[in-house]
Amino acid sequence: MEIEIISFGKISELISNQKIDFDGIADTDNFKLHLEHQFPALKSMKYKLALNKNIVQENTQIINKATIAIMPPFSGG
Amino acid sequence: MEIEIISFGKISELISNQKIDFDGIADTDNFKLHLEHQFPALKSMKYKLALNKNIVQENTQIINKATIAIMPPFSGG
Amino acid sequence: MSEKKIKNIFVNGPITPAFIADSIAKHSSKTAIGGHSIFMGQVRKDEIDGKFVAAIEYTAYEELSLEKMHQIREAIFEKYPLNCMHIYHSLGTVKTGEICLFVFTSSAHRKPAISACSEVVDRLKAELPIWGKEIFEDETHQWKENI
Amino acid sequence: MSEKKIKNIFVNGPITPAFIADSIAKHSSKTAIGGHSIFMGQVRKDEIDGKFVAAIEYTAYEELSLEKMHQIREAIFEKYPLNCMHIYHSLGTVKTGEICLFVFTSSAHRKPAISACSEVVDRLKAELPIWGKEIFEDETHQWKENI
Repeated sequence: MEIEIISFGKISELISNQKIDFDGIADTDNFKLHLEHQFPALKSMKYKLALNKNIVQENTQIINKATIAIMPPFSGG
Repeated sequence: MEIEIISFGKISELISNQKIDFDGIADTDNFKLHLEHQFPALKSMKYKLALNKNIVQENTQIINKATIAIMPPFSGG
Repeated sequence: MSEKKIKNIFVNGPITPAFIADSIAKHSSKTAIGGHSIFMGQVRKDEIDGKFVAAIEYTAYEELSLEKMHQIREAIFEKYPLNCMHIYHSLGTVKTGEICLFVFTSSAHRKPAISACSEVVDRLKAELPIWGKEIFEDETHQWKENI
Repeated sequence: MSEKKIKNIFVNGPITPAFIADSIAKHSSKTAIGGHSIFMGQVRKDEIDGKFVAAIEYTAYEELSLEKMHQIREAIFEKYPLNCMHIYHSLGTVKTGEICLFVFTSSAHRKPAISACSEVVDRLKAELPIWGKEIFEDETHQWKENI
């Protein structure tokens, strides 16, 4: 399964945009576990995910070729 | 007793600016009675007075050489 | 009455976009400001009994207006942490589509500027002795009334 | 999703007073409008641990921002009787004293324009995936957080 990761703001300094290829990541909760395991600094940061340009409000299934954005709190305006 | 009358807005079409000279007008309530007697059309109009640049909120004594403004509802902005 | 000098708010004729831009540009050196709120009144081409408004002609009891505005200004500065407040109102003829009122407030964070701007507009309309005469296209007129 | 076309809101660098003036001037032909409300965000020269902010560098998840903004725009038009709504946000570097956000709403009477403008600013700050990086005078930085 291929997932494209894009990151923004403060988190872009920690995780660069990348394509990852792995199995066993069925949903966004799973993805977060994997991500925080790989980047422990994330655990203490506030962030939201967007799956294919939809902000993730509850655990959502991930399908192949998904794009997942990792977004710290917004600070526009 | 000399009173200077200035009028604004719609009321300026009814009462022109003028100096009047009369006795027996001791206060603003009295002045209104006199005014509405002289200009009966005023009775059906909403207006406020300003005595020497102070908006009249309650009956106020008029002293000689006063300036009284007759002001219909404001419509600035 | 405070000692502060009473500012003039009246301009002859319409308030131009260039004037507003100039006013905005002057604030770029005021680097404590984070938010600006502006209200502009524009003359509407209202239809009344089949006739269209072509312009509004404004007159005011100027001295009393300026004194009232001064009181409002002081009350608003007391109530909100503002960096700046600028107010301009037209006198004379302002055609439909032109701007007759410009209220401009600034503060470090947005909320005081927004609340102050709105409150100034409300109080100005209710408390300043200013009158608008709506001139129709056929040169007849009626006196405007704020709702 | 509505069929309406998604408008761009992003401009590169600061929003200039001349741009704002031009935007205001374009409304003089819209003679049903009686009130305009504007909010402008300006970059503050904040002091943090003895260092001064020199600029904010804005980045955004542009596609998601525009989609969100489109939804907000539709909701606001549904809620208030507006004639116009224009929104611009900077991307890239905006120096202290320069303008990074411009929200402009217009309606026949003042209250809808004022309420809509304020609500758009609140929602935009809370809901649009935009990030500001505060660049200090010594070229270090910190990521801005909206309070």
